Amino acid sequence: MKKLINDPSAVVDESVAGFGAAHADLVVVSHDPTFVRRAAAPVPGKVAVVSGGGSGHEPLHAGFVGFGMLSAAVPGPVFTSPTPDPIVAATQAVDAGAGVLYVVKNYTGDVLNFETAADLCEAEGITVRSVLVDDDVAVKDSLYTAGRRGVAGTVVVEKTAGAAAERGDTLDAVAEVARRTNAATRSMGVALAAGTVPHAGEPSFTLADDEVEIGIGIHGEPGRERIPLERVDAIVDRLLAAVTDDLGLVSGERVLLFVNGMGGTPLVELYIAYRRAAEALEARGIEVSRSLVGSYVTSLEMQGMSITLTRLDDELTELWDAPVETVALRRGR
Amino acid sequence: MKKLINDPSAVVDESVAGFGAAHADLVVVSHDPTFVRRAAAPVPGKVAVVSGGGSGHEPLHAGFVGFGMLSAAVPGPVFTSPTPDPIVAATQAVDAGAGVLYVVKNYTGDVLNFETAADLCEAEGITVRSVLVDDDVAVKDSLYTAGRRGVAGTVVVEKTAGAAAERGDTLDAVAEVARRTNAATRSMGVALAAGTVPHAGEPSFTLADDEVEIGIGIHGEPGRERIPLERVDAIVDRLLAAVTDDLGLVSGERVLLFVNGMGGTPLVELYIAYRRAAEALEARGIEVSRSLVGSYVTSLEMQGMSITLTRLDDELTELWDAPVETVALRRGR
Amino acid sequence: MTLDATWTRAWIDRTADVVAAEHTALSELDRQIGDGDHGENLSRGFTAVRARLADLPADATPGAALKLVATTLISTVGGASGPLLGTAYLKGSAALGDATELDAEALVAFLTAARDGVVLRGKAEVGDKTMIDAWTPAVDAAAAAAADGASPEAVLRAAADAASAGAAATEPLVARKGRASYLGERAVGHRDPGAQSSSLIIAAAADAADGTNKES
Amino acid sequence: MTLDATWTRAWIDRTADVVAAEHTALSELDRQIGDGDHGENLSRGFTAVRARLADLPADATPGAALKLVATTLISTVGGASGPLLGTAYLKGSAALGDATELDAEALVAFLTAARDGVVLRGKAEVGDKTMIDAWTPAVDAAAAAAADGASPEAVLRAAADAASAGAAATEPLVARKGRASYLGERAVGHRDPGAQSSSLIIAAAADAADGTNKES
Ligand SMILES: Nc1ncnc2c1ncn2[C@@H]1O[C@H](COP(=O)(O)OP(=O)(O)O)[C@@H](O)[C@H]1O
Ligand SMILES: Nc1ncnc2c1ncn2[C@@H]1O[C@H](COP(=O)(O)OP(=O)(O)O)[C@@H](O)[C@H]1O
Ligand SMILES: [Mg+2]
Ligand SMILES: [Mg+2]
Ligand SMILES: [Mg+2]
Ligand SMILES: [Mg+2]
Repeated sequence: MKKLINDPSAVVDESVAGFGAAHADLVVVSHDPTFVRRAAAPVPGKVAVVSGGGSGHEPLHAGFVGFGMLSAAVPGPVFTSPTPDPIVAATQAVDAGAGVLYVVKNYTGDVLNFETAADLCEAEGITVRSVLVDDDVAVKDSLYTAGRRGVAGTVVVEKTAGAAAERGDTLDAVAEVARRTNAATRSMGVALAAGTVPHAGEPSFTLADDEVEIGIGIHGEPGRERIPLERVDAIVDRLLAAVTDDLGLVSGERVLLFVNGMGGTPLVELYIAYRRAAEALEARGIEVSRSLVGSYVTSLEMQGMSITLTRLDDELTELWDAPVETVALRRGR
Repeated sequence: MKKLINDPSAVVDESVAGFGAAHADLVVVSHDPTFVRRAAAPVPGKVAVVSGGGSGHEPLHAGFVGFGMLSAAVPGPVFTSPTPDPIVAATQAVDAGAGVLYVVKNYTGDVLNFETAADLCEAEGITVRSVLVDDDVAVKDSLYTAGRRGVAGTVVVEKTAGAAAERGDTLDAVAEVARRTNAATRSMGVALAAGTVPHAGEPSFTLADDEVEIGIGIHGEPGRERIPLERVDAIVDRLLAAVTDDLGLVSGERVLLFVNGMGGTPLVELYIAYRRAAEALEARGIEVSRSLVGSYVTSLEMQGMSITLTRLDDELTELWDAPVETVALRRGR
Repeated sequence: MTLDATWTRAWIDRTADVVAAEHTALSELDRQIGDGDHGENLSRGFTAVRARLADLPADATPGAALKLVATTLISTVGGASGPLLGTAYLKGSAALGDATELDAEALVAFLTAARDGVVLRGKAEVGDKTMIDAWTPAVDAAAAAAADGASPEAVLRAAADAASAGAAATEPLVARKGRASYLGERAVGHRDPGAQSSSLIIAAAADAADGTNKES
Repeated sequence: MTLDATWTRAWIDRTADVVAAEHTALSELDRQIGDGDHGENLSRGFTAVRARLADLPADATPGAALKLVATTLISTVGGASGPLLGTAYLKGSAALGDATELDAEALVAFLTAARDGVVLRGKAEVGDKTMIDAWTPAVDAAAAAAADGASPEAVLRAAADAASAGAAATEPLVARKGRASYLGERAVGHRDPGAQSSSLIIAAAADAADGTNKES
């Protein structure tokens, strides 16, 4: 394992400390327990939006803390949900009395730890609502499973929910925006090579030189199937078919097209994928009215990408376009 | 070789096409010859700033086209300077009569091709000045070599020169800002693993599992020396020593600290490096007054990073802080 | 015959030892069908448990010691196993009340409450390929042994054997909860890491009882 | 005896062939001490040359054909070798003027002007480990042969042999220009890719002369 780290067990602490030092204009990092909050928080009268989860997905979540998006982010150990304590501390730090929305990726660990934190906060008189993100169509959603995972679509949910909170929506209204965004969002990913969890020391899975893993998650979990390496256009077509089918997109609709890199894939490749995806959607009469291309929800240095579509209406478009001032996403300020 | 591409020889064209489609609000892509210009160009009365070079360093240069930075970017084939034709076409497309500054990374190919383009443009009555970026201290600067290379510091030069152009400076003044920024900027990099040029099909060099290459360039060129893998703090100390010595930084000075990822290294690692660099600088009485952390000048999917310092004065700070609205760097708009 | 606070501490200590010893093996199981951190998660938790246990008054009851395990796991493990195992210890310790001596019935009450706590939080059933596949056979075997008038040591040994068999029996299953559920048929042939660690925890209880009694 | 437009086209054709054949080997040389694209760069250029040459009028002079090579290389190759080789052909073709038949002196004038063009742009000297290390020995050998009254074919063969020896002689050198200069001592032991490709280009001229005369 070759990484630019010191001690595998200090990776998250040192990285978060560096993040705080580099971006002191936008965020404040608290240690023990560790969380990242907006420099200007709590914001009087406004709902706070808090998210978090295992580390290793940077810039998610801390990179989205700031005006118009998250009030706080709670990073756990690499690929492991944070415990309730830092979630509670973050909640207390950003609650302005208008209530707090938790945006939680749908993994058993995240769900349980945020649930416990919510119980503890409610016991202290802070009103908390939770919205689960479960955009990954690679996973069968059924009553008999843990349900779909939350992956790259989390960024879209955090953006629209944060914008709703910023415009002064009530807690229930912000939660509704988050739920509506999640319901309008689907993703699917592919990996060419797995990343290596620092304390594990070897890649989460290994693929042959001519193999790719379709339907990959963001924790090095194996995907849906292994297939021979194809031209990226063919891979994009596969991912897109799964996503558009699940969303039931029809001609005349508008979407946000988000091509997300997994951490080890260069931009030059992501734009090649974007090109095909945009062409294919437009050939089906679906208007790509907003775009995002980059490595926003990563899996350490995994090589691969995911494609996310969000069905846009006027309100979601407005919330997506609203000013945002975070480390990883910034516009209008 | 595993990449998300179609045909190795179509990588740049398809990627630039995707870039143009994804960011039509900010840029316009011209094909045949290929270049990327600001959607709003030429800007009446203002100097235009044009840069370019081999592809594979994304988001450099096209990601920095927009308000307050580049007027146009000219991408060549992967790691190969563009020919004069697209440089001339880009120059013609953005010149508003106030002249055009070329920001050229100091490689023989880039220098010669931009030089030829400048001659052709001057022959058509467009005033062109060129500034070379040569921030890489890994390379000995001497009369008997091609001189130091231009690497990550290019972003800083493009930012300050673009801001100077945006505030209405004359061509000579913009060129002087660029020269001054370059003179105040030094970088050095390290690689853990090389990237693979699409048409080459195998990595540019290979390192053992316990080796790193110090003083790496951004084209898969071998570096200054190979050493056993160390803790990142030790690696940062090496790079920083070379950079601060060359800059002759003394206690009480202010710097921009820029930790740049090479494409395949995750943010979580870059922030660990940033933390050490900031601590070490502050321990020497050098104030880190501005920061940039991310993969801005890459070498395909190379794993590694570079550290860049720019000595800041009030004017360079103001130009660094000035509003910018590009795909990869955006603030204040 | 009963088990006391000394046994409780011995159990917790042995658990910390076995988690440390099996750290890599547990993570490897999790790498096959999950995200490869289960051993790391538990060893982070039990390292903290051991540190905090040192500060516990010498006269603390078994319930108090096990409650400390619960809160420590909840606040240090994270992931799925943190809240689930934490709740197991929390509900189990509550079932023990202030008792200083635990008889066979108390142990059955502990195991039952612990298992119910996991089900309450995680909603898994037997056969879902989770830690429940270790806990539920353990509860059933312990209850049967206690009904037969077995000693506390024998109750724990019965629980441990059943948990171990239960963990092994997860191998042919498709998972319906946790990360392994994403894999569908591809989880078949792999043992569930949480069932394995739970069976190790219950075995440590039985081993501690044997050890305690041998020493005393 | 002289060489004409047929020879010129044969030379360009052979050059395109040899660049295609040596594509990988040239890039491999460049991968050792540069950025691994030299073969790709030249083959992009000469593929374009071949396509454009097809459109050139049959009665074009040698100078016109070689000027087309120059402008095509400049506008398609990029990198360091594009402007340098392009300038070589540009200056060389200018030295030929409107001549339709090239004698030994014309060939020496071509080679000299080509070499001077490269020096003008790239400022390299012999021993800097660049393509100049092929061009300059070629110019010197050609001039010497012409002074001895050699035929055009013999002049080109002398140039080719000297260029080839010059390319080989770059191996022990430290580079002082181009990307290889970044490597310092680490460039020692590797042949300069541009010197190698220039020697192949000059060899193609000699081979074309032999071929043309055998056919006629
Ligand atoms: N809903 C659930 N009910 C019971 N046990 C569960 C449930 N979900 C997961 N588990 C257990 O948790 C174990 C995984 O724990 P761990 O790897 O520490 O957490 P994570 O899955 O968050 O990485 C699984 O092997 C399984 O036994
Ligand atoms: N200043 C120079 N003068 C003469 N030849 C040069 C000079 N710089 C580089 N070269 C030649 O160019 C060759 C490299 O060409 P190429 O790989 O196509 O371009 P790049 O270096 O831009 O990738 C070198 O091997 C060398 O022979
Ligand atoms: Mg986990
Ligand atoms: Mg090159
Ligand atoms: Mg796990
Ligand atoms: Mg080259």
